Order: sequence, then structure tokens, then C-alpha cells
Amino acid sequence: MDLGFSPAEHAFRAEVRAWLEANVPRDLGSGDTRDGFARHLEWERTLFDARYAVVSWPEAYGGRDASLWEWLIFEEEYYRAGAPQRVTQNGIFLLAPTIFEFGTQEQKDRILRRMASGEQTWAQGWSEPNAGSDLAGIASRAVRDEAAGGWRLSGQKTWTTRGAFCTHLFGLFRSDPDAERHHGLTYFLLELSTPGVTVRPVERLDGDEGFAEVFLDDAFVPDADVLGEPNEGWGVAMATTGSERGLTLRSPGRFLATAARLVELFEEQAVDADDALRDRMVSAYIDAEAYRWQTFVTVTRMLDGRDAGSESSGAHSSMVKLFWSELDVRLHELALDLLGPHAELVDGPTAPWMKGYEFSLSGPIYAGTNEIQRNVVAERVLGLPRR
Amino acid sequence: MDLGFSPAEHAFRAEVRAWLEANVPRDLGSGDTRDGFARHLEWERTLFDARYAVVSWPEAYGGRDASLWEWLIFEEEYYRAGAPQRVTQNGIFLLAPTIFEFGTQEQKDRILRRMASGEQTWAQGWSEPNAGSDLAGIASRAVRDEAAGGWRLSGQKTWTTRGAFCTHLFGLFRSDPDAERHHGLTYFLLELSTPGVTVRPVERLDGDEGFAEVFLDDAFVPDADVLGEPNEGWGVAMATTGSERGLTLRSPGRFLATAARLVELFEEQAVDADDALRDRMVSAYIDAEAYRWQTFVTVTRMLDGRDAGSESSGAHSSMVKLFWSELDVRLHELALDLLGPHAELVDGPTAPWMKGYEFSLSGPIYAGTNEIQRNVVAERVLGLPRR
Amino acid sequence: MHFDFDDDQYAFRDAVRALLDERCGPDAVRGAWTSNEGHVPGLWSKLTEMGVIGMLAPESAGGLGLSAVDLVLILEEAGAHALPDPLVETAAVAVPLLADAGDDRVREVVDGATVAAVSPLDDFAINADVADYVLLFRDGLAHLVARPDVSVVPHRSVDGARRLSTVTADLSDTTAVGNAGLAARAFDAGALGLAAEQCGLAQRMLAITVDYVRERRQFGVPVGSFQAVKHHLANSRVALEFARTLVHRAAYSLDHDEPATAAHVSMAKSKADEAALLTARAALQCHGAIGYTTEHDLHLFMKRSWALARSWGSPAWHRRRVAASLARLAQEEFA
Amino acid sequence: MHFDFDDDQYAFRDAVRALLDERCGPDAVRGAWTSNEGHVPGLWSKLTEMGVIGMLAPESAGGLGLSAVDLVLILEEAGAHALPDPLVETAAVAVPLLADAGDDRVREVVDGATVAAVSPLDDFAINADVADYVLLFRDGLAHLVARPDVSVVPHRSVDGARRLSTVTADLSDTTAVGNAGLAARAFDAGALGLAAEQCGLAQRMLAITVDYVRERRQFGVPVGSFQAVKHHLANSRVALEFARTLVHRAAYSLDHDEPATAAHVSMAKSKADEAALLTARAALQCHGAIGYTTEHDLHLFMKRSWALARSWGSPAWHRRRVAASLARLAQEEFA
Repeated sequence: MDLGFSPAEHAFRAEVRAWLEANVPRDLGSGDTRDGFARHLEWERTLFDARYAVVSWPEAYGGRDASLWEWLIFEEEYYRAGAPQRVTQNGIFLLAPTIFEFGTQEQKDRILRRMASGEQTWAQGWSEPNAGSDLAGIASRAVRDEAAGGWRLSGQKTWTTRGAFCTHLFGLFRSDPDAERHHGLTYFLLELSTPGVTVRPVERLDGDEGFAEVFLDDAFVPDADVLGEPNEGWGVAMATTGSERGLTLRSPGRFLATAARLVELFEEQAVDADDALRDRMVSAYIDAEAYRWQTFVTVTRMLDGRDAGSESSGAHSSMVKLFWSELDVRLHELALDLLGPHAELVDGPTAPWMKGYEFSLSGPIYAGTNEIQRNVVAERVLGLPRR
Repeated sequence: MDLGFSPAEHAFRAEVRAWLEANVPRDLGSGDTRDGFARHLEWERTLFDARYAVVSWPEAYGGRDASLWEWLIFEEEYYRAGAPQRVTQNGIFLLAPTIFEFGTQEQKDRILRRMASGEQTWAQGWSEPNAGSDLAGIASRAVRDEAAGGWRLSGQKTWTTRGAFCTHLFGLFRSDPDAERHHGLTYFLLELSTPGVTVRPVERLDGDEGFAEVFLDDAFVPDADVLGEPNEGWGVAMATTGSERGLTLRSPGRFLATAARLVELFEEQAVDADDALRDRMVSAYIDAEAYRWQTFVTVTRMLDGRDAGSESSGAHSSMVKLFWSELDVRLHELALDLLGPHAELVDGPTAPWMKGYEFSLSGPIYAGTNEIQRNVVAERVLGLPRR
Repeated sequence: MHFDFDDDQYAFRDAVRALLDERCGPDAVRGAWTSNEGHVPGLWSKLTEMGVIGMLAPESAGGLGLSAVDLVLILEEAGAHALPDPLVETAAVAVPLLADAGDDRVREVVDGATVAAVSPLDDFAINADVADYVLLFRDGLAHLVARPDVSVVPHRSVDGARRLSTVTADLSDTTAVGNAGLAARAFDAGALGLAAEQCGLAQRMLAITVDYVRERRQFGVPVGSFQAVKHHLANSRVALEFARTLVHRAAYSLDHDEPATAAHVSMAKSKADEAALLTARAALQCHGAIGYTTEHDLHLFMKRSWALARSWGSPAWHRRRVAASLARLAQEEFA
Repeated sequence: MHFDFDDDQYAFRDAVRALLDERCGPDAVRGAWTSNEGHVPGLWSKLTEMGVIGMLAPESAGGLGLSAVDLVLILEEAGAHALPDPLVETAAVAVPLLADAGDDRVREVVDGATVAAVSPLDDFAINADVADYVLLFRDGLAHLVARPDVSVVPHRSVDGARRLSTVTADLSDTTAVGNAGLAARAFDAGALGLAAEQCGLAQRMLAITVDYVRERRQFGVPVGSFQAVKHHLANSRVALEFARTLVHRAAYSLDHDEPATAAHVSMAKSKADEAALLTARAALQCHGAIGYTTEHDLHLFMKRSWALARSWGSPAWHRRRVAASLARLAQEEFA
């Protein structure tokens, strides 16, 4: 056991910290409006140019071949500096790992660098009106067009985050109508400008058009944009879902930074802050620390090759998702309680707390509701019967 | 709306308070040991002689024909005075209401007064090894003995509270072996000294032999000791179960008295008592008040004949049971937290708090687990599908 | 002892419910998010006609001479409909304050003038920019100022139907209404009013969610048949049941000037806030993504509950107030 | 950065687990409830032989020269078996204290003498009447007194295997061991030791419950297939996972005298206590009545968790200690 970072890692942290201090923009506003999305892409282009967009990727695709530890250090510093959440994250954190694992060389070369730079922005097309928690209920279909060398997609995708602003969509479609549930699905990559695709923005809880519905009517996708084998999309997608639920999307830096800001808020609001609130704040702070160290345990095991890729590893990511998503709600609830009558403001300096609260409420819902995650923990970690 | 008591009710309260102050015994110890049970019966005989054992019953059976309000006042004063829980309660609160509703005149005359005086003490024979939450799974059987004019009971009952000390048992047995689940059950009254009955004491969490297993091997019960009609025991029993879950067993006086003692404990332990504990204490106190007033709402509706006996009334008692059982745990948990390292003591002046905590933990389990109760609330109050 | 409302009280509640069902549906609430009026058009005059605004004024002042017990039933309906107008501030706070203080302006209010109010614990009022009067507290006294005499700085609330602003005004002996006792009573009336609205909000969020989970199917069954969903909603239902009882009890205390009124109001506000917040969380979670959009109605009620829970005293503030009288309460309740 | 134990550490843990499985099963724990010895017969000498007692003493004093990181894995096993002997007090607290203070009595302890201890926050020790030494704290210093020189008043714990007593002794400069810094470190070692035991207790209660709910059938299916049961146990499992990580982290801090050691120990104790208490509640609830008897083993572990949660600092006490350093921690963690 060695819980220190190496001199090289410390040096990397210092370098990142200095660069971020000099470069992190202030007041970009929400990235989930059309204008805000453009402003955020500019900032992410700056990150890319400094080779900080995807530090753990190969240099060929715009990364630095950084270790997972360096990636975690980068993330801690990124949030510590108050830098904004990434509007390119669904591509970088959810699609890219799948492309690295299942993509052809041609796909990697064509897509990854453009994704990292923000030239291509990727939205996720998982959910459908009747396929939410029950993702295997996907009904949107892909019909083979042999003559054109590809597929024709039809149907409807919902809750597509930033779908109104992105250039591309990745998602699952039913390519074998006779197969049931998890079978006969194919993973497609799709340009949203393709004829037959209509995108309708949907306003999220916080008033931003952060969701979209995507309607597809015979939209053509060439064979080159199938990820993995046809009809085997479920297995391909589960790798991505694992990423969404687990380590990569929710780096501990975000919660630690929120917890640290909560401590500052507590000190500022000291008039109203009694010990009952202090006790809750300490609990939340401890949980943020626990999440950090738990991530280090997970990364250690991944790097040591212990239980990586096993079923229990997927179930472990369910424990992680339960923990961070509830922690995030708790951190923000506490902030609102500290703000008292100012909590409801969506203008002025305290507004980010309410926005953060609203955002936190999506955590226990998306990427598999926490109810589903608890089932997974009970069944796969504890071995309770599925019924 | 009139939330005051009448002058007569105030007078009754004063009379009860004075009598209890003069008569409540100290240090009877647990009523769930053989010796303690005998000491408690002596106290309850004193109550009976003063006509306080069953104030709401007719005078013929030892009561005062008191109103429900007077009964509630009596209960508040009883617990306020620090008087001990009643070892006769399962007879008085669970069986007696059923006898009043379903019993023959002969049964009433033979049983009720003796029950009130403690001459007969009644244990409940509901659960079986394979019939707990799923009470309809009862397998103990009753076989008709036409010649003898009665029934022969065989099987096993478990978790029979104070079964090792009581003189009688009431319970359900399967009298029609071809009927399934809720059908073909009969409600029997049985002397525990009957040949063929073996009682094995079972030690409860707190070390007292408060439970028993009752083994029956061809034990004879005459027809006179069938309560209600043969094979219709389920409907008869559900009336009793309603009582157990609802109003009668858990008078608000008990929780108010506990809450008031908790406030005293908090003041005594002030050194260790920070605002976080104070906040929890206030919450618990408010809940005890809420339970008191909710009981008054329930009683008002019963007396007005609104929704009494309806399905939603049974479901309402599930809400009540959820509330008081969780409140009771919370009150005692908080006391243990206030006591700190002294919490674990089972000797000395703080011991009743640990004993009370252990007792409180049975609340969310017995009379239908709280998980079952939440199902009932969801299905019968909110109308969610049973599946 | 008789702890229930009478038939007249339920009938009046039902009449107001029918009015609000008709005039203050979700579309009307959405309208208040975007209109410049800050009101549901035409609704206030209807409420005035029905006597709701002047319920607590004596008949001699044009009111109905009713009590807080009558009013809380109405305010539950206001909550259940997410009524954007300042009904609590006007009917529950200002009317009895002006009436008890013998201030003639009570007649104007009974006849339809609106009153915005900044509670002594808050910095904001709703609808101060469009109200006829603003009620302010300072040094333990309540002050009523005509709107032209106040300056107003608007703010945006997460609940777009809450037209927030800070208010400043010259306060003096001449603006004060009544005495410190009446001001304290006015605060309690406001906190209790919000508690009643929270109960209505919780009830509405539960109803919306029950409807949804009975219809929505996943894994081949209604999601409402899953035990986890059932238990979330059962917990909310229980919390609501007991919160409502405390609200009704506190209203009675307020009407009868009982010594424990402040404690009872604080019990009601803290439990009603908790019930509403618990229900908001459960409702959103049981809806999933559809509840996370503004296209669905849930957010209209959820955001209101977030705001009310931190207005006129948070649950923690009210528990601290109960704490101050706890030792006495525990002794006195059964005197 | 490498946050895992090595193969030797796991192997030593497995060896101790095997010993405890054999010698400290539920029957042995029940034996300690009723025996006059207050120990599991013969177990302490086995632990001494294996080197567990002297793990943290340097080899020069007959120990293994290992660290707190090695020991917490062992203490998790002690918790999982509800070991009645004062292993934390002796191996985690006394041995390193005596070794660091250069006190020769460390050899006696490494060779099998037992040490009871009253933490600076508590009034009771376990096994003080049958231990060879008693460790006491006063005015920030630790004192070690031979048992014949203390007077002991017995008390009864809800956990019959905890042989409680109050201890009084004449303390002076000559009984003091080491300095204030070592005494503070000894307290942290004790609190951390209990935290590790709590993790083991939680793990065992979960395992017992999982076994039960897989077998027990109601309504025609195993009760473990009900979503409510699954969610209770999943919540416990998650709490345990994160608590263990904090325990391991704090052990490392203690070994390396990191500036945040006290805060890390307090984080570990508060979360481990919470995980154990949460699991105890869930375990009992998922068992139903059978768990509410002393015939079933669950209570042996549940009662231990209740007692440990209020010894060597409650969760609330430890959170207050974290609070004191929070503003600094939030700044320094990433220096």
C-alpha cells in the first residue's frame, strides 16, 4: 500500500494547476443552451490545443498517453479550478471507450481526434419512450439496405442530452425484428444532419434545452458507421453503460470541489449555521473523501488486473453510482438549506447552487435508476435471487 | 373542531392521575420473566380492583363504560405516571375486541371478566414456522371430533409472546385441509394446560423468555371454544389484526411519555448534547405530538361513523403502525446516542433505555412487517397495482 | 374533543377547489411564469367575490368572520394548485392583522386589494411589484406601505410563478400596524399558511405520480407495481398524513390563542416542509426522466415546494423555535 | 499510488480468519457470555503464537514489526467473529504505545499478557477484572497499571461477551507511559481498531442475513427476492464498502504520521459505526422474529455493534473532531 503520488505525478499536478489557473474561463454560463454550447466548445478547443482535453488518450488522437492516476489528478485539478463540466463528455467518456474497444482502425482514425477537439460532438441515443429503465425494450429499428451498403433507421430516441446542439448521435437500434429483448440490436453512429432525422429540443428542469427527442424516418447509415458486429449491439453498449455508471464519468474531483465550496459557504453563512447543519456538512465532506479513496482502490485493482471486466466489477460500478449520485444530491440540498430564503434564486452569485441541485437530481435517475442499481448490487454482489 | 376536553374529562384525568400517583409500583422489573409476570399480574389485579384495568369495557366485565376519549386520557396518564406495560395486553387489546364482536354471550360471560382481572392470561397464536409475514400460510390443523363435540388441534405456533406464562392461547388453525390460503381456517380459544400442548420458552433479544413455541399434538378444544363460525377464522382474525396494527394497542400516551423522558435525559446529559442531537430530539418530540393528534383524528372519525370498518380504514391503520413503530425506534436510538458509552449498560438507572430500544426494534417486525405495511398503504390508500 | 372539520367547512373547501380546478390548472400556472401581470388573470376577483380573501375579517368589515381552521383547508387547495397569487400574505396574514389592529384598510383588502409581504426571516416578497400594499417587519413590528411608496428590485426564482423582489421603504411609527403581539401573530399566520400550502403541494405531487406509475410500463408491468416505487410513495403518504394533522392542530391553536401556538405552528411548518420535500424527491424519482422536463407538470409543484420550505422559516429554524419551549411543553401538554 | 494490500497481508489475514473460524465460532462467543474467564479458552495463546498480539512491536521486542495497515485486516476478522478478547486494546493500543515509549513491559505483552483499557472518552473497560494490565488516560497522558493495583467495579453490558467494569487506580508520574503525543496516538489507534471491528461486524451480519433470506420463503418465494429486502441489504453493502476504504486509508495515515491522521481516524470511525448500525437494523428487519431471539446468532454481532458505536467516541463525537479541521483539510488534501 502506497497512498502517495510520485514526484512526476506531483509535477504533473503543479503543471496542470498552473495552466488551469491561467486559462480557466469565468462565467461561461450553461453549456446546455445554443449560445452556451458554442462558448463551451471554444473553451474545450483551448483545452484540446493544450493537450488537456483527453490526457489519457494516445498522442495520435490528441492525448498525452497519461496514466489513470494522472487522469485522476487532472480531473481533481480541473474541478478544483472551478472549470465547467464538459459539453463533450458523452462522446469522450461514453462513446470513446467503446470505440477504443470495438471500433475499426478506420473508425478510430476518423472519429477520435475530431471528438476530442470538439469538431464532432456526440449525443447518446439510448432511451426511447418505452425503453427507459428497461433498456432492452428498444423498438427503434434498423432495416438492411443491401443495395446502398448500409441500414435505414426509423423510430424515436428520447432524453438525448444536448441532442439539439450536437453533430452526431450514437445509439442502439433493433436490426433483427424477430429477436427479443437484448438480442438483435445493433450499435450505430449517425450524423444528425442525415436526411430523415428530426431533432426536437426538450426543456429540462432548469429551463435549458438540455434534452432532445430525435425522430428518425428511414435515415441512412453506411456500414462503416456500425460499431462492432451487427446484432451484437447490446454487448457493445453494455461496455459503454459500464463506463457511464462507473469510474470515468464521475471523477471524484467534482464532488471534492463541491464539498470544499460547501465548507466555504458554511463559513460565510455562519449566522444561520447551527451544529445540526455542521454535522450534515461534515458527513457529506467525509463521503466526498471516501469517494475519492474508493476511486483509488478501484483504479488500483484495474491496473493490477484484479476483477476487471468481471460481472462483479460491473456490479461494483453500481455501488459507486449509488454512492456518488446520492452524495451529490446531499451536498446540494445542504447548500440550499444553508442559503435559506436565497436558495430559490436563479440570478446572482448563489444561483449555481440551485442549478447544481437541479442537476444533481438527475443523478439517481439516469444511467439506470438507483432502484435498478440496488437490484444489481443485491443480485450480483450479494447473490440474492433474481426472482 | 373542538380540541379541548370537557370538564368531566378533565375531572376524570385528575382522578386517574391522583390514583396512579398513589398506586403505581416502582421497580417491578420485566414482566417477561416468570417471577416478573407474577408481580405484574398482582399490579394489574390492583388496577382491576380499582376498575382501571379496562375502563372502556361495560361495568359487567369490570369496566366503567368509559368513552374512547376517557380511555385515551387514561392511557396518557398511565404512561405519564411511569406505569409498566401491561402483561395482559394481548388478551385485552387483541382478543377482547374480537370476542365483543364475534363471541357468544356465554363466551363473553365466561372469559371477559376473568381476562380483565388477570385470572386468565391470553397469548396470541398467529405465527408458525412457515407463516410469518405470509400469515395465510398457516399449516397447523384442526380435525373435527364429532363424537367428543369439538376439534383436535395439531401443529406448531411460534413467537407467542409470554406464551410460557399465560394460561390460554387464541389462534388460527386450518380446519378445512382442501381450502387454500385465507380459506378454511378456524379461530380457536385454548387452555394451555390441555393435554397434548407443550410450551417451550424462547429467549428474546433482551434475554427474557418473552417468546414461546407452542407444540400441539391432538389437543382437544370443545365447540364452545370456537370463536365465530368454523372455517371463517380469517375474517374473524383480521378484525383482531386490525386492532393490533391500529389504534388500541399503541395508545399515544406511551410515545409521549417516552418523548418527555427523552427531553429530561437531554437536559441531564447536556455536556455531550450538541445541537445536532437537539435537532433530532425535537423532530422525535414533534412526531410524538403528531401521533397523539392523529389518534384524536382517528377516534373522531370512528365516533362519527366516517370510514369505520372500510378497507381504507384498515389501510389507515397501516400508516399509523408505520409511524409509531419507526418513531419508537428513533426515540430510543436517540436516547442511546445521548447516553454514549453508558448506552450498553443493562444494569443501573439507564438500563430501561437499552431495554426500551430492544423492545422498539420489534415494532417494525411484528403485526405485519413494515415492508408489508408499506405495500398495504401503496395498494389500498394510493391505489397502486398489486401485481 | 372533536378533531374534524364540519360539513360547511368541507363544502367551502370544495367550492374553492372547483374554482381553482377551473381557473388555476397547470396552464394557468405556466401563464404566470411568462406574463407581466404576475397573477392568474381574473382569479383574484373571483376569490374576492367568494369571500376567500376576507374570510378572516369580521362581518362588520365585509368579511366572513371565519377562522384559521377554515382557512387552512382553502390554503391546502391553493398549494395543490400551485396558486401564484399572494393568498397567504393577503388572506392569512394581512387581513387578520389589519382587522385586529382596527386599521380601516382591511376593507380595501377584503374588497380585493392585494398585499405582498416580506417575512421577518426573509429578504424577498412575491408580487411586490404588482401588489397594492407591501407588508414589512422591523424591530418586532409590522408595517403596511402602499406600493407607490416602496422601491422594488426584482429577482428570479427557480419557480417562475414566484415573482420575487427585495423591497425597501421608509418605515416609521406611522407605517406600523398594531403592536408587537399582532406582528408575532402575523408571522405565525404566514408560516402556518405556507405549511398548509406545502400539504397541498405534497398531495398534488403524490396524485400526479400515482397516476403516472399506474400507467407507465417497464419490464412488462406498470412501474407502480414495483415494491421500491410503492415504498417511496407510501413513505410520502404517511409523512403527509401526519403533517396535515399538525397543520390543522396549529390552526386551532392560532384561533384560540393557546399558549403553545408558536410551538404548534413551528411543528406544523417543519413537518409540512419535510413532507413536501420528501414527496418532491420521491415523485421525481418515480417519474424518471419525464419528470425532469418542464413539459411535464410535476416541476410546477416541485419547485414551489423547494421555495416554500425555505421561506417564513426553514424546518431547522422552526425546530429551533420548538426546542426553546420543549421542556415546558413536555410538562404542560396534559395540564 | 497503490491502494490495496499485498499478498502477504491477505495471507496473514486468511490465517487468522481460519484460526477464528475454528476457535471463535458463535458457540465460543456464547461461551464468553457465561464463563467466568471472560475469554475464549486457549485463543489468546494461539494469537500470541501467531504473532498477532505483537504485530506492531519491533522485532527487537519479539514482535513482527508490522504496521496498522497490516493490523486492520486482522481486526476486521476479529469483528467478523465478535471476538470477546481485548485485542484492540492490547495489540493496537498498548503494544505500539509501550514500544514507542521504550517501556520494557512491551515484551510481556508481546508474550501474551493482556491489557484492558478505558478510553479517554469512556468510563468502562472490557475484561479489566481478568487482564494483566489496565491502561488509563488522564490529563492527556496514558498510564499502565498492573491489575492488582486497580480496583474494579463490574457492570453488565447488553453484549454479554463484553465483561464491563469501571476502574480506579492511583495514577502518577510513575505510572505514565510516554508523552502526550503517544497518548493521543494511542487513542487514535483504539478508535481505528474499533472502526475495523465494526466493518467486520457489518460484513458478518450481512453474510448471515443473505444466507437467511435466500432460504426463507414466504408467499411462495425466497424473501430475498423481494425488492424491499434487496434494497435494505444493498444500502448496507454500499455503506460497508466505503467505510472499509476509510478505515484502510486511516491506518495508512497512522502508520505514516500524516498531519490529517486524527481527521482520517474520525472519518473512519464515524462511517464504520454508521455502516454497522445501518446493517444491524437491516439484518434484524430482514430476519423478522427469528432474528429477535438469542437462539439465533445475529444478536451476538448486533449487540457488539451497538456497544462499539458508542465507545472510543461516537459518530457524532468523531464528526465534531473532523469539523475542527475541516476548513484546513479542504485546502490541504491536494497539496
